[in-house]
Amino acid sequence: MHGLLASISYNNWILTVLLALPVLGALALWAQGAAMRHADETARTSAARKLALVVFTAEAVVSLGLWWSVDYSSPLWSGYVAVPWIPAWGIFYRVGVDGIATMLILLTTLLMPLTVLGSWTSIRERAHLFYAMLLVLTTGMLGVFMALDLALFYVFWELMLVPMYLIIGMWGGQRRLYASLKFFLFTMLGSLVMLVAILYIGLTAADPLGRPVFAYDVIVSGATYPGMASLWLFGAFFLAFAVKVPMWPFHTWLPDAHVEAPTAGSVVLASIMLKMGTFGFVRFALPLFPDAATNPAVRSAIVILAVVGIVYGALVSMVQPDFKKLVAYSSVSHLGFVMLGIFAFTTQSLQGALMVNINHGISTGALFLLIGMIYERRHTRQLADFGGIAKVMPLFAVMLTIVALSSIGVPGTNGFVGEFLVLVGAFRTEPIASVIAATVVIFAAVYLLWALQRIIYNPLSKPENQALKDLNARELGLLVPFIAGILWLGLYPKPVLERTQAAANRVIERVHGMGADGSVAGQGR
Amino acid sequence: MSFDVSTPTGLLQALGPDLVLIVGAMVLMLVAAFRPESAGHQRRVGLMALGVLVATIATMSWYATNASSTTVHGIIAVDGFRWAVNLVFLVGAAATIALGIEANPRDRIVAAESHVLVLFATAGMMVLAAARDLMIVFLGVEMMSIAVYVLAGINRSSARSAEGALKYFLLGAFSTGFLLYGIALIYGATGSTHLGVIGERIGTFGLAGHGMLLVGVGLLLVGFAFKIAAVPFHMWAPDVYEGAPTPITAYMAAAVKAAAFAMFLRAWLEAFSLLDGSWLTPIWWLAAVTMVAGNAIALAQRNVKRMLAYSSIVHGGYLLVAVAAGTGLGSAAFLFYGIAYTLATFGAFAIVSVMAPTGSRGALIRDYEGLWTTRPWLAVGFAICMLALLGFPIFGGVGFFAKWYVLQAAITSPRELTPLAIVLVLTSVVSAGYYLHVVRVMFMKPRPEDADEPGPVYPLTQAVLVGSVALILLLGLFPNTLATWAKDNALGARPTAVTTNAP
Amino acid sequence: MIGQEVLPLFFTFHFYLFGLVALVGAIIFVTRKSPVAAAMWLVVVMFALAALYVMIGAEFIGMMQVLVYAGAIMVVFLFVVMLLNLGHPSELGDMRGRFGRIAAGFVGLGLVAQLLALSRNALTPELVLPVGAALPAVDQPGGIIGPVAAPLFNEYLLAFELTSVLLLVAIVGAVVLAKKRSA
Amino acid sequence: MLLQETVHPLAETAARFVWWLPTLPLIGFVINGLLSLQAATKLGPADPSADADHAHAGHGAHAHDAHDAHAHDAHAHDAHDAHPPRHRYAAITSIIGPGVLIASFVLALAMFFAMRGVEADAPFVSRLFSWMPVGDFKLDAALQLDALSMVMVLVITGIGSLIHVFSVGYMQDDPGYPRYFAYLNLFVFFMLLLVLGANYVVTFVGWEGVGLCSYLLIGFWFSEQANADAGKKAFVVNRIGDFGFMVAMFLLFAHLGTLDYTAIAANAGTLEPGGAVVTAICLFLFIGCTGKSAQIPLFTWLPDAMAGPTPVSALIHAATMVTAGVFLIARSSVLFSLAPVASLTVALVGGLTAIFAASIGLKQWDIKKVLAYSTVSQLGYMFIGVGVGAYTAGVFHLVTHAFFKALLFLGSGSVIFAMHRAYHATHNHGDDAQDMRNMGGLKAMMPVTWTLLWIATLAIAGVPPFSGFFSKDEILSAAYSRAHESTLADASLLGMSGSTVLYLVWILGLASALITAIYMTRMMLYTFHGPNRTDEKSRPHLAEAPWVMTGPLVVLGVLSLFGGWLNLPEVITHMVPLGPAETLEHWLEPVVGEATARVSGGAAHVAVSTEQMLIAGAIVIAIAGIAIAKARLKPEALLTKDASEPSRGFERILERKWYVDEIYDALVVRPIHALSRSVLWKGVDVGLIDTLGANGSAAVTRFAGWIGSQLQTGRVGTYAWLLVIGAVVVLRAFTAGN
Amino acid sequence: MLVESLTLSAALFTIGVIGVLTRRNAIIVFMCVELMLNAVNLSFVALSKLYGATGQVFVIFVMTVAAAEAAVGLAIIIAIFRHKKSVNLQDINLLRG
Repeated sequence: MHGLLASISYNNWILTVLLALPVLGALALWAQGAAMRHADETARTSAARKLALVVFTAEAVVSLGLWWSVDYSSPLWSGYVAVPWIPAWGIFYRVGVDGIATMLILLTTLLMPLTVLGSWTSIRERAHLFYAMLLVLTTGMLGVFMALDLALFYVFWELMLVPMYLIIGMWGGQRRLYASLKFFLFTMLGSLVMLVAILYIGLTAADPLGRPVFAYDVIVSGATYPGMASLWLFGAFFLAFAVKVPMWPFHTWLPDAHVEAPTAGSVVLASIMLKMGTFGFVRFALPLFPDAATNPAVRSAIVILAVVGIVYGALVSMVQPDFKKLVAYSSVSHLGFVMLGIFAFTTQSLQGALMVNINHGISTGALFLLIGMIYERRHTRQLADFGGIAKVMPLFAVMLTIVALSSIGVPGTNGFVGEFLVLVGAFRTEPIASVIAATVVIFAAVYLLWALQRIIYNPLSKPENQALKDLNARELGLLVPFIAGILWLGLYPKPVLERTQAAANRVIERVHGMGADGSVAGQGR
Repeated sequence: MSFDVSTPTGLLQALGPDLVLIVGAMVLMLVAAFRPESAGHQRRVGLMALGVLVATIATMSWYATNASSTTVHGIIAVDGFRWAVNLVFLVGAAATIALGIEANPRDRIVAAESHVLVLFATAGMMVLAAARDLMIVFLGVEMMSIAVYVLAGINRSSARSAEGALKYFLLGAFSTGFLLYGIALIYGATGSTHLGVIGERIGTFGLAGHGMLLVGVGLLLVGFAFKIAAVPFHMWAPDVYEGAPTPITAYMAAAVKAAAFAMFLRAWLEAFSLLDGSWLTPIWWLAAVTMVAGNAIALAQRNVKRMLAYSSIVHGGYLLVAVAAGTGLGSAAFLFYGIAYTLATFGAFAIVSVMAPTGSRGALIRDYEGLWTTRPWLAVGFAICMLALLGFPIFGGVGFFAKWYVLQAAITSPRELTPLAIVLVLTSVVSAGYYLHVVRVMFMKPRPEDADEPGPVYPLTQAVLVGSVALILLLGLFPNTLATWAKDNALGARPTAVTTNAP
Repeated sequence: MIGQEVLPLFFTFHFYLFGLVALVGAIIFVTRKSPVAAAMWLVVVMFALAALYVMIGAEFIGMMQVLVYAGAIMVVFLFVVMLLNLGHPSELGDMRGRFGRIAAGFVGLGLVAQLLALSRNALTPELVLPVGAALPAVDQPGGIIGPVAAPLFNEYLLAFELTSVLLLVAIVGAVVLAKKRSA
Repeated sequence: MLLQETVHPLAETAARFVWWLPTLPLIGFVINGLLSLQAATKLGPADPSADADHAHAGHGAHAHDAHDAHAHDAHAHDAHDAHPPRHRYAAITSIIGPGVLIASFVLALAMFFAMRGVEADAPFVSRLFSWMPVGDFKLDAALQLDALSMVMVLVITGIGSLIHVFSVGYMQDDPGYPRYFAYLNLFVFFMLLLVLGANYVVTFVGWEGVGLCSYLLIGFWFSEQANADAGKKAFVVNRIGDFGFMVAMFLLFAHLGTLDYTAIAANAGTLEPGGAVVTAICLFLFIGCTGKSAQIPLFTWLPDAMAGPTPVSALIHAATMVTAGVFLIARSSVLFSLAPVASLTVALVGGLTAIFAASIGLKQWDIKKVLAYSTVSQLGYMFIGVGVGAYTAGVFHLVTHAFFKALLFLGSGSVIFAMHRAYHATHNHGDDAQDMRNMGGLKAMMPVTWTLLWIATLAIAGVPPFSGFFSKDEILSAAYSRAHESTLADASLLGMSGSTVLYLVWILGLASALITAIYMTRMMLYTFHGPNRTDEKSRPHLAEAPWVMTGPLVVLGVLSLFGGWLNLPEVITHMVPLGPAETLEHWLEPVVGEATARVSGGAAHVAVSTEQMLIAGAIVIAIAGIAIAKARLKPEALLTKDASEPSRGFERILERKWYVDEIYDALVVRPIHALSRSVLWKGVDVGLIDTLGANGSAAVTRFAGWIGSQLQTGRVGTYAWLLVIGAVVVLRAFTAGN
Repeated sequence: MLVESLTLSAALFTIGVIGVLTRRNAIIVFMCVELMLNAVNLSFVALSKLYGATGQVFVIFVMTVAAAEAAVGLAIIIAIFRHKKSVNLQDINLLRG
C-alpha cells in the first residue's frame, strides 16, 4: 500500500484534492440545480442527493490512503504544500497533517457519505442548496484540520459558519431562526477575538521586510510573548475554541442548534464541528502559548470549567424531555472530558482526549442519525411520545442500545477507551478533577438508559407507535459502519493510538518545554 | 512625467484627469439643457456621462503610472494615493450613473442633470483627494457637497427626497461653519493654509500644544466627522439616505464618504501627525462610539435603506480605526476598504433599487421575505453583499480582507490600538445581528402570498450587480493584487516631491 | 498678544462701536420672530462687520461684504421669504420654548468657553509679519485691491477657478431643484 | 495469537485454549442474537417518512400488528398466559444456548485437570493483543488462568450449564426465546472475562459487561415499566460502584504504574502498609464491590432485579455476578492485606448487610424477594470472610452459596412455573403467582421440588452436613480468631479497635445465621406446608415441572448436599474422617496464601477447643432458628394475599424494607433531579446564561438601538443639538490636555 | 485689536449656533448659518493683518461659497415648501427612526 501510494505521489496532492473536491462538487450541484430548474421537486431532490453521495463517496475513497501514507512518527508534516496566497500580507496556502489531524480528517470524510445517506429522504426541498452547503462545509472542516497558516486556518474556520447557519436555518425545526442565529453569533464572537490575536501574532512575527508571518512552524518555534500578552492571546484563542467545544458556560448555543438542525446538520455539528474546538486547543492554543497554558491559574480555571461541564452536562441532560437536547447536553459532558484530557497534560490523557474526540464523533453521530430515523417516522422527538417501540422496531432498538452503550462508555465499546485513558492520565496531575469527572459514569448511565427506556422499553401504549415500521435496508446499512467503528475502537484502538502517539507527544513536550520522549510527561509527583 | 505644480502650466497638466471630467461635465450640462426633460434624454445623457467617466479613468490610469510632482509644497498632490482614491470615486460614480439610468424612470426622475451633478460631485471629490491646501479642501468639499445636496433632493416628486435634501443641506451648511472656523483658527495659529507648511511649522515652532491650533483641529475634526457621519454627528445620514434616490444613496455611502476620508487622511498625515497626543483620544472615542452606537441602532431598523445607512455609519467607524492608526498602512487599509466597501455597497443598493423604487412598497426588510424562492439570484447576490459588509471570509469575499487590513493597521500602529481593534471585532458581532437578519429573511422564511413580484433587472443594473458580486468573490479569493495596489498607493509610499524646490 | 499695534483713537473707538453694534445686532437677529425683521437685523450685523473690516485695514473685503453679502445674498433671502409669503411672525413654534432657549444658552456658553481656549497661547512671533508688511498701505501701487489680487491670481489661481465651477454647480442645482414638479 | 514471554508449565496444556472459554459463549451470543433479530425483522419501507404519513392517516388498519405487539404486555410476571407457537428458531437455540456453555464447561474441566497436573505458582497469562498502549501505560487484552479463576470458571460454566438447561424448559413458550439465550450467553462471556482478566481493566470489562447483561435480562420483559425500571436501577446502582472501581484503578496506575495483576502483586510491597494510598485503593475497590455485590449502601437494586426471569435470578443474581465483588477482593487480596482499615470496613459492612437484609427477609411475601434478601445477606457473609482476611473462606462460601442459592431460585422458579400454568389454565389473571400467601401445601403436588428445596434450606441455614454449614462456619470462626489476633485486630476503625469491630462482626454473623434459619423455614412452611390456598379451579392444574427443569435441580441438590467436602475443616476431619481437609485452602494457596498469612500474622487458627465450641454454637443456632420458625408460624392461619390486612408497626417497617428505597429517593434521586431541572437547566442554563447572558446582552443591545433610533426624531433641531454637543465634547477633548 | 476681533468672532459664531439651535424656521436657521460664516470671516480678516492677504483671499472664497449655498439652499427650501406648505422644521419629519 505504501509503495502504491508513493508511486502516485499521493502525499503531494491528496490534501489539496480533498479540499477542492467538495467545492467542485458543490459547483457541480449548483450547475445541476440550474440545469434542472424546471424539473419537478422529486426529480431534483433525487438527482441532487445522488450526485452528493457520489462526491462524498469519492472523497472518502480518496482519503483512505491517508491511513497508510502519512508518516506518523516523523516530526515533519505529511502532505505539506506551501503556495503563496496573499504574499503581500505574508499569507500562504500552507497545509499539512500529522497523526491527530489525519484521524479527524478520516473521521470527517468517512462520516460525510453516511450523513448524506442519513438525510436521504428527509430533505425534500431545495436539495441542491442543501447538499452544496454540506460540501462546502466539508471543505471548511477539512481545511481547519489541515491548515498550517494561521490566516488560512481562520478562513477555513469561518468558512464553516455560513453553510451550517443555512443548514440549520433553512431545513431546521420550529425555532430554527433563533437557533441558527445563536449558533452564528456565539461562534463568531469567539472567532473574531481570535482574529485579532492571530493578526497580533502574525505581525509580531513579521519578517525583516515588515511582512507579517503566519506560518505555523515559524511562529511555534520562534514566538515568545511578554507575560501578559501571552495570556491575552491565549485568552482570545481560548474564547474561540471554548465556544466551539463548547465549554461551560459557552455551551448554550449547542442544545438549541442541535435540536433545531436537520439530522445531517446535527450529525456534522456533533461529530465534527465540535472537534474543531478541541483540535484548535491541541494544534494552536497549547503549542503557541505554552506559558499561558501552563500558568497555574489559567490551567486550573480551564480544568474546573471542564469538570463543571462534564458534570453539568450530564445532570442537565438527565432532565431533558427532548431526545436531541439530551444528546446535545451529553455532548457538553463528553467534550468536557476532552478538555480535561488536554489540560491534564499527560500523554495518556491527551491521547484519551483524542480518542474521545473520535468516539464522540461516531457515537453521537449515530445517535443523531437514529433520532432522525424515528423523527422521520413520528415527527416528534419528545421522549414522552415514545415507549415500547422495541416491539415494533427491534432492529432500531438494537442499534440504539449499542450506540447508547458506547456513549455511556461501557467497556468493550469505543466510549470506554477514551474516557478511561483521559481519566487514568488526568488522575496523575489532576486527581480531584478526574475523580469528580469520573462520577459521570453514573450520570451518563442514568440519562441515557432512562431515555432508552422511555423510547424502546415500557409499554407500547401509544397507538401512533404501534404502526411504526422498522429500519429499512438503507438505514440499517448506514448504521453498520458506526457499529463497526464502535466495536473496533473499543476492542482494538491500537492502530489509532499508534498513529496519534508521536503528534501527541510533541504537544506534551512543547507544553512542558522539555525534550524527553514525553512518556512520563506531566507526572505531578 | 514630472510636473511643477507651482506654475500655472504645470498645475494645469497635473490636473489632467480632473479637467477631463470637469470639461466633460460642462459639455454634458449643455447637452442636458439642450432638450426638454424626458426619460430618453436622461438615459442618453447618462450614457454619455459614463463615457466621460471612462475617459477620465483612462486619463487617470496614464497619470497613475507616469505622473509625479517636482514641487515640495505644491497646492495639489501628485501621488499614488490621489489616483487610487480617484479610482474609488470614479468607479462609484460610474456605478451610480449606471444604476441611475435605469432607476430614475422608476423613481419618476427625468432631470438629465442628475448625471451631470454626479460628475460635478465626483470632480469635487477628485479635487479634495488632490488638495494639499485647506483652501482647496474647503472648495472641494463645497463643490462635492452642493452637488450632493441637490442630488439628494433631485426627485422633485417625492416629499421624502426634498426633506432629505433640506436636512442634509441645513446640517451640512451648519457643519461647514465648524469646518471653516477650524481652518481659520489653524491659519491663525500657523499662518498658513498649506498642509505641508502647517506640518513643518508645527514641528519647527513646537505648536503641538498651541491652544488656537488645537481648537482649530478640533473644529476641523467636527466638520470631517459630520461628512463621514460619525456618531454623534451622524443623525442626518439615515434620513438623507432613506429619502434620496437609491443610486444616490449608494453614491453617498461609498464615494462621498471615501472622499471625506481621503481628505482627512491626507490632512492628518501631512499636517497634524505631530498632534497625535491630542487627537488620538477624540478619534479613538469617535471610532468606538460610532461602531457601538451605529451597530446597535442598525439592529432596530426595519427599512433596508435605513439599515444600510446605519451600516455605512458603522463602516465609517471601522475606517476611523484605520485613520486613528495614523500611518501609511492605515491609508493603505483605507484604500483597500474603500474598494471593498464600494463594491458591497453598490451590489446591495443595486438590489435595493430593483426591489423598491424610492418611497414605494418593498423598502422594508420584511418585503424581502422568501426572496430566495422567487428570485434566487437576487437573494444570493444580496446575501453575498451582506456577508461582505459583515466581513465574512470567502462568502463575503473581499469584505473579510478589508477588515483584516484595517485590523492590521490598527495592531501595527505605534499608537497601540489593539483595544480599539477588539472593539471593532466585538461590534461586528453585533452587526451580524442585522446583516444575517436579512439573509435569514430571504432564505429561511416563506414568501408571503401577497408579496409583490420584484421588477426586472435591467442590463446596466445587472452589470453593476454581477460586477460587484463577482469582484467581491474574486477579490475575496485572490486579494493579493488589491493588497499590493493599496500598499503601493498608500500615503507616503510614493513621495509627492522628488526634487527640492522651495516655494 | 502679538499683533497689537497702537492705532489712532478714532479707529479704536469705531472698532469698539461697530463691534458692539455687530454683537447687539446679532443677538436681536436671533430673537426676532419675523423672518423679515431677522433678515434686516442680519443686514445690520453685516454692515457693522464691513465697517470693522475697514477699521482693521481690509477695505476691499469691507466693500465686498457690503456688495455680496448685504447686497446680494440677503436680498435673495428676503426674496424667498416674500415669495413663500413667510413674512408674518405668526407662524407658531418658530422659537423653542424656555427650556430650549436656556439649554441653548448653556451650550453656547460651553462652546464659547472651548473656542476661547484659543487665546490661551501666544501666537508665534517668527510667523507674524512685521507691522504694516502684511497689508500694505492704501497709497501703495495696486491700491487696496492689489495685495488681495496678487495671491488670488497667482498662488490661489486653482482655487479661484474652482469657484467658477462651484457657482456653475450651484446654478445647475438651483435650476434643477426649483423647476416645477414634473410628474 | 498467544504471546507468551517465558514458557509457563501450562503453556502446552489445554490452558493455552483459555481464550476459547469466553469465546464459546460469545459465539453462542452472536448466533442467538442474529436468530432473534432475523426472526423479528421486517425491514421498513425505503422512505420511512412517507410511510409515517400513511400510518398517521390510518393506523386503525394496523390494529392487527398492535395486537401482536401487545401479546405479551397484558401479563408480565415470570411466565405468560398466551400460547403462541414456539419460536421459529427455538430448536436451534435450545441446542446452541446450553451447548456452548457445556462445551465451555468441558474445556474448563480439561484445564482444571491440566492445572492439577502441574505445579505452577505463577498464574498462566495469555496475552491476546495490545489493547491501549499509550506512553508508559501498557494495557493488554490478556487472560490469566490461576487457581482462583479456575474455581470461578468451573462455578460459572458448571452452574451456568445447569441453569441454561433449566431455562430451555422454563422459557419454552416465550416469544423472545433466542434473545433470552443470547443475553444469557453474553452474560457468561462477560462473567468469564471478569474472572479470567489478567489486569484490572479486562476484569472491569467483564465487570461492566455482566452489569449490562443483568440490565438486559432484568428488563427482559421490557414492556412492563416496573421491569424496565428495575433493569435501569440495577445498572445505575452498579455504575456507582463502578465509579469506585475506576478511581481505584486510577490510583493504582498513578502509584504503581501498572494495572496487571501479576505486576501489582510483585510491586505491592512498595506501597506503605496501612498507608493512605493502599487504604484508598482498597476502599474504592470496595465501593465497586458494594455495587456489584449488593452491600450496604448499594444493595437496593438486587431485590428489584427479581423482575427478571427466575433462571436469570439464579445465575446472575445469586450464583455468579453478585459474587464478583467477593472475587475482586480475593483477587486483590495482596492489596487488602496491606490495608487493615479497609479490610475492617469490608467486614463490618458485610456483617451489617447480613443482618439487615436478613431482617427484611423475615417479612417478605414474594418468594423471590425472600430469596433476594437472603442472597444479600449471604453476600454479607462472604464479605465478612474476605474482610477478615479469610479469603478462602469467602470463596468457599461463594461456591457453596452458588450451589444452594441456585437451587433455591430454580426451585422457586419451578414453583412459580407451576402456579403460572395453573392460573393460565383457568384464565386467572388477578392473583399473584409469586406470593407465598397464595401457595401453601405444594408438597403434595411437587414432591421433588419440595425435597430439593429442603436440602437447600438446610444448607443455607447452616445445618450439618449440608454445604452451607461448612462454609459459614469457616467464616465465623475466622472472624472470631482474627478478632483474637491479627493485623486487623491491631488496627482501628472509626475510633473502635479492630478487635472490637471483629467481635461485633462475629456477633452480627451469628445473629443473622439465626434469622436466616427462621425466614428460610418460614418460606418453606408457607409454600409447601399447610393447606393449599389456591382457588378451587386452579388447584388441579398444579404439577411438577418437566424433566429439563427438575434434572438440573437434582444435580444442584447433590452439590448443595456435598459441597462442603470441597473444604472440610481440619477440626472436623480430625474428629470424623470424612475426607481430605482444606482442599480448597490448598488449591488457592498460590493466590491468596501470602495475603492470608499477612493478615493472620501467622496465627492461623484458634485453639481446637474454642473451635469446637464455635461449631457447636453454630449448629445450635441453626437448629434453634428452624425450631423457632416451626413453633411460631402457623401456615394454616394464613390468608391469601387479597384477604390479608396490611401489616402494622415494626412488621410494616420490615415489609417495606426499612424504607431504604424511599429514603434514597428523597435524599438522593429527587434532590439531584430537582437540582438538575430547576437550578441547573431552568436556572443556570435557561435563566442565567441564556436569558441574562446571551439573550440578555442581545436584548440590551437591541434596547440601546431602540433608544438610539428614538433619538432619531426626524427633526433637524435635534440633530443640530446633538451635533453641537458632540462638537463641544470633541473640543473639550482637544483642549483638555493643555 | 486682534484679540477683540477673535473674541467677537467667537461670540458671533456662538450666537449663530444658538440661533440654529433655537429657531425652527428653515430660512432663519439658514440665516444663522450665514451669521456663523460671517463670524469666521471676521477671524480671517483679523488674522490677515498678521499673515498677509491669504486670509482675505479666503474670505472672498467664503463669500462665493455662501452665495452658491444660498442659491441651492433656497431652492431646496422652495422645493420643500411645495410639498409641505411650510418651512417649519418641526413639521418636516417624514424620515425618522
